[in-house]
Amino acid sequence: MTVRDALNSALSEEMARDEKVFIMGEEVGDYQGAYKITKGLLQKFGADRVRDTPITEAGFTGLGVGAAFMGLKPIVEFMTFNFSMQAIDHIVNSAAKTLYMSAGAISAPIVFRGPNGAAAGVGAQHSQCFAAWYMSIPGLKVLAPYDAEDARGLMKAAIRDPDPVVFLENELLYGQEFALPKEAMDEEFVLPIGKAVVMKPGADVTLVAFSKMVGYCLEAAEQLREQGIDAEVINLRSLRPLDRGALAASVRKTNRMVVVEEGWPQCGVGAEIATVVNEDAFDYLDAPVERIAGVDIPMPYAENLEKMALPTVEDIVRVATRVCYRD
Amino acid sequence: MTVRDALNSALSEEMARDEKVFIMGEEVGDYQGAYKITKGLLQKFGADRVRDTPITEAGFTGLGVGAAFMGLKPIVEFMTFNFSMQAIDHIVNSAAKTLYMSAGAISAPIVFRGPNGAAAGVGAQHSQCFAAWYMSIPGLKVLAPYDAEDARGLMKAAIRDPDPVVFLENELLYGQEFALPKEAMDEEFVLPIGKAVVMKPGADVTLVAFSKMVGYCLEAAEQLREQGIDAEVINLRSLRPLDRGALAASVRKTNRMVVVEEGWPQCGVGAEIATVVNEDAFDYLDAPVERIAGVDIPMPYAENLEKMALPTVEDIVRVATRVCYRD
Amino acid sequence: MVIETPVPFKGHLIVPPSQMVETTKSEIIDMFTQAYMMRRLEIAADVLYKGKFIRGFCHLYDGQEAVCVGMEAALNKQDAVVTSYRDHCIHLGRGGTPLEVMAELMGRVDGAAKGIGGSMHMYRREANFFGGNGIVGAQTAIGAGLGFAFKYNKQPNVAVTMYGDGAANQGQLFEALNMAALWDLPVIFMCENNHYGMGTAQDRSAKSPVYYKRGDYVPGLKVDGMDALAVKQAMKFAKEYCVAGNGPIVMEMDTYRYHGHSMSDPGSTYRTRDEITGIRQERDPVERLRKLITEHNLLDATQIKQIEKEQRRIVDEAVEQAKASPLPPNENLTKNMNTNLENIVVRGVDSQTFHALV
Amino acid sequence: MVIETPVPFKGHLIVPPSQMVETTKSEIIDMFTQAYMMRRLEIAADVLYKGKFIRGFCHLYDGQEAVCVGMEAALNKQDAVVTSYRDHCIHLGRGGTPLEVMAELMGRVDGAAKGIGGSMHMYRREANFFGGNGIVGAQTAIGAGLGFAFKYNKQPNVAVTMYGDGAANQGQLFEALNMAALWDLPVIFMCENNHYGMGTAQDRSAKSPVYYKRGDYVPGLKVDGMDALAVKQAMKFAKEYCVAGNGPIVMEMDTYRYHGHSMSDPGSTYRTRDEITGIRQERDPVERLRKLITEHNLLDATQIKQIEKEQRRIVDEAVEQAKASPLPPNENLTKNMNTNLENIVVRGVDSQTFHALV
Ligand SMILES: Cc1ncc(C[n+]2csc(CCOP(=O)(O)OP(=O)(O)O)c2C)c(N)n1
Ligand SMILES: Cc1ncc(C[n+]2csc(CCOP(=O)(O)OP(=O)(O)O)c2C)c(N)n1
Ligand SMILES: [Mg+2]
Ligand SMILES: [Mg+2]
Repeated sequence: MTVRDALNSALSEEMARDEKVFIMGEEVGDYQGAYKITKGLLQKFGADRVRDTPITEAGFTGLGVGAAFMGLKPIVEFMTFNFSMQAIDHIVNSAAKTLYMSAGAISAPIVFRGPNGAAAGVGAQHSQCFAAWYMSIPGLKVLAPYDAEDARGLMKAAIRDPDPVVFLENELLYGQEFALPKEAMDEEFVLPIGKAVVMKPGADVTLVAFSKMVGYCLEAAEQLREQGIDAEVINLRSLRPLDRGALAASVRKTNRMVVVEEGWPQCGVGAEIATVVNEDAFDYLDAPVERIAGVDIPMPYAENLEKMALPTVEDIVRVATRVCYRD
Repeated sequence: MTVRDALNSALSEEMARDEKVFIMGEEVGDYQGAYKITKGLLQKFGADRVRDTPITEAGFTGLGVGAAFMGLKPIVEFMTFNFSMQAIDHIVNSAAKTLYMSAGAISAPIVFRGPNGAAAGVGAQHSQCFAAWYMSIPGLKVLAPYDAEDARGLMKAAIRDPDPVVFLENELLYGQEFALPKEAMDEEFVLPIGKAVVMKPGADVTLVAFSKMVGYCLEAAEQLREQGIDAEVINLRSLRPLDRGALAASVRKTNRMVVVEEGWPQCGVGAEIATVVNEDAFDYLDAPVERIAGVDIPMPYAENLEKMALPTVEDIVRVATRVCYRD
Repeated sequence: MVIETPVPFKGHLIVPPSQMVETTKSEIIDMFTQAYMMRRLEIAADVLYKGKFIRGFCHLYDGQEAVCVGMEAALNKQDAVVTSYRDHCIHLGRGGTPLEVMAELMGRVDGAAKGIGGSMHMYRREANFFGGNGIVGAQTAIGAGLGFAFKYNKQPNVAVTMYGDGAANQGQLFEALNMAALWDLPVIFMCENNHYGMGTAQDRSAKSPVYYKRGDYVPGLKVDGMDALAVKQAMKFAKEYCVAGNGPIVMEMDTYRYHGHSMSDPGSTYRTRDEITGIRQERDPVERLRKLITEHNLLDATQIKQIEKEQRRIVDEAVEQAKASPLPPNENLTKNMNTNLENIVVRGVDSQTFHALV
Repeated sequence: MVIETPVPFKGHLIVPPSQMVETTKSEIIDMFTQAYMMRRLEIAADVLYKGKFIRGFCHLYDGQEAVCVGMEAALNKQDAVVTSYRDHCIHLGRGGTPLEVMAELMGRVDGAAKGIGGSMHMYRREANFFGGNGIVGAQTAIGAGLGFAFKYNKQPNVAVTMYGDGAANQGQLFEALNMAALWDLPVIFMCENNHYGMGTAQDRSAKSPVYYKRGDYVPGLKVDGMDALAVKQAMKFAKEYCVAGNGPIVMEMDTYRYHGHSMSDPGSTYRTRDEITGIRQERDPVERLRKLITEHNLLDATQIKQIEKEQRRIVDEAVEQAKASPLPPNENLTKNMNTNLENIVVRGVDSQTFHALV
């Protein structure tokens, strides 16, 4: 099943399950979604529950939060998360903080979703990763699926969760096929929020990633195996809450860690993970936690530079080899 | 001299020096600034150069960037940086990225300034620290003054710099008096962007901070001295570019570091600094870099809880003692 | 009884309601009682602030009471309201108590938000009051969402989003208006025009400070916001209009704030004392209601005094109770971080401090 | 010579200019030549995209050429222009070359932004062209700033900010309009109404798709955006209006895009083929100019063919040159990070990789 179909089926099942769930955003209805994630939903659930919006992110995000305050369960699609910057005040100040500020009186069960991070050939304004920004905000939950199983299980978790959830997809994964375990097809298949998953156990070094970079880490692990390095691969799935336990447990075993993300390095996801692992398992570290990140520049358009600007499988292999002192 | 007067005099001198410099924002003119940072400027420079704006942050920030593209040197005041979220797309996508995207053709010499972070008794929506978010953005420069010397020297640097600068002030420091070295009174007194300063040398542990927390670190260093711990205090001044050299040099000497900020921990300034120090000087670390940060919650209003939500001098002393294995 | 409101309504793309307002003796007395109490409450807040019992921001509503009182006379508590940081009296209007307001201002556990929210963040979920919002303009989009939910749930109610003249320039208002109009949402966009946004007079922040027309293609109504009966009449009209499925409406309430913007603003540098005094003398909303009572012989002087005394007592008592109310317990620091606390751990200030969740 | 534009202008709070447009033979021929070239360029881009020479987004302008050509006939290169991602032809209009456009589309070093910007980000600083902007609506506030600078510098020029019908609902447009109007900034807010924002027809995204009136209190003009002469007349009028210190003006250009929104959109699911064909047949801006030439006997058929051939040759040559243009050198990865590079170091993908700055 593709990630696209996994997301689409999860949306469809959850809308069928709960009448309070509706989806809104630019082109989600008639056009079937700019990336076709909402394909067929308008036909199934009608225009009241699949709402095409004007191009007014601040407005429709605030509107979604207001609807959530009233007990509806909106799913707000950002055509890409780059445009969530228009609306970020509502995500942070209206959605994330209100439960706390109101001493528990007003909750905002809302999902903000859409493709996040680098795509291909879309230039500097359309390639930003917002994982670190959102995971810094208390009150939010932040999820980032990698494969079809994640996509289904986390999307269902996000929709059912009573708190505001930022759900970071990846455009380049939408069309990717993944084998789906049978239980993941179940309508009640829900993954836990706040739990990472070990995609491949290993003994020598831990590779940590979320979203598309999980796939790169798995490929890198393959190549490392050929060099006699047994890498463990952790798929974070949830960036907030962060599964510190899983990270510390792994590093206690492997004593080495490489974190990979496509976003910018400064104050990135990698910085946080390197820091929590230092906090939780410093004495087990045989080498500094290495972070691999997008080069610290706006995204260039030219194909050669764009490729250079992002981590590659080779980068992961190279750095992992280095932290294992095999280089 | 107070930080307020330091900022005010720097603004005034730079406006006198360069006719292209103008300031805009809510209440900066007639009202003399919500926090009186722009006091007297309207009278000195007139309404064309001291521009009261409507409450439309996205609009006036975009307008400022457009004016900067044309070669003017706007200073955009956010009444507080909390409201910069309304305009953050222009700061990131219009100001920070355009020089790069345009292959150097279009530059944006603009300063975004205002009080950042926690104030006192203003609740969850008015207490957010944006240091980590902005320092993650390539293309920006991010400065955070602590004392009056910083305020003058960094503000002048920011205005004269040809790049977009985010200038993070602190409301609670505005009224604070600092002795000002004589050279800092000079109209040509400009501090370098990208350089930290050692406020107090020490041998046992490095305390790193920016803005108000520098003062806390200095106080903590006093108290630590009484316990026989000789702390070095680093005032970052510049969050982007970050003075990695100064951090690594200090930790090579002290072998221990505590980073302090009032913002949230996840993907915060502390996470970045802990990570770069691990990257640059892992072998010199005798203990994990400790970060002290605001508690990971929206800011509560009640005085007792607000106090608990933020780092104290005692926290710094306690943690520094711990990393020195003296607890 | 029927009373004629002195100032005619002005309509934009809509025929305004009649100036003849149906009311009752008890409604007028209630309105006076509430408005008087609001006035006393804000004056008490002023005193407490100066006495350092209240910290941070504190935005008082005195001068604008008729808007709240008139609005509530036309709404029920299934209707939804969201407003700005100037929310103390709105909380009362929605059925909150003076103690809730006072204790919140002092950051005490008996406050509307248990001391966590503060002056700008009072809520009353059971009366569909969604706050108190500190971000100028944010409540306009949120308010559209409240109305969206009514429509979605096919509930015959209206959402009111209250914003200032300063807020009326924020872009998201125009975004919200467009969606509300496109989708026929039952939303009243209510501009409380007190003529200043902080120190900025309306015509220095708006090219067109004609707020009831600023919805452009959305009908609008201008109302004397110092006249509670006029506000009631207009709001009744507006609610009927919205609930009938006609979409949103913009209301401009012509009103005034006596105090400065917040406690740090003396409120006298950008306007003349004469201006303030003039309005106090000629348009004060509390006095206006008092005059209605005397003119129509609804109560005699002693009875009015009695009401005033009682309301002062209520406020004074609330102040004392609030002062006696404890600070929130320390463990509330991390309370209500999330609704679903599975796997949630709250980091304290350092790596060894984690807070238990309650 | 004087030519009457067939469609009358519509004014909002302003008396529109005359339909009698002063022009010259050579102006019309130039307009045709440019519009024809733009058309060929976009068709070439379509082919290159399908041939995988261009990647990512690519938003074509064919159908809308008269807007650009007419606008440029009324402006000079001291005037400033900012537009959306649909910027290829605007770059040409500002004096850029077909090679610059083609090479940018292919991410090559001879591109308008040396291959760094891409399809949506072309710039021509020397002609005050500030891009190409990928964020819907952002250019409206930026455009107000360009006008602000003219006023600040007391320069007799105008800034034009071009945005779509979809963008016309973004809140920051209303914020920018208000400031421009308050401060009398010389800004033309030009809505290129091609009737769709991606797959959304104008009346599904706007309650009031009457874009020339959407400035509310700002004067507006509706123009046949398929008629280059009408556009020129209106822009001349608008520039004079703005430069005279009257503040901003809103222009709605009634136009059409033939292609889908971008290359991934077939452009046929939300509108009928008949609609597209009808407009091609009756309102095509290039054909319109050609007809003017023949009707007024400005050139004979061979001469027209000659122009077309020459323009095709220019475009074909640009395509070939662009294909031959190298990718940007690798060291450009970190070029232009900042203007002042003091203390700037660019981190590569890992802790040991730092890039030299150029
Ligand atoms: C987005 C945002 N910008 C700025 C502020 C600071 N601020 C708070 S209230 C205010 C004035 C608002 O005036 P108005 O809307 O007229 O409401 P009033 O205070 O008169 O009730 C300003 C500028 C804010 N809270 N939020
Ligand atoms: C803020 C923002 N939201 C959404 C998008 C995605 N997007 C790009 S173009 C577009 C449609 C714009 O339509 P319109 O303004 O009519 O311009 P046109 O494409 O017709 O020229 C959308 C939704 C974006 N780039 N920026
Ligand atoms: Mg006001
Ligand atoms: Mg369009």
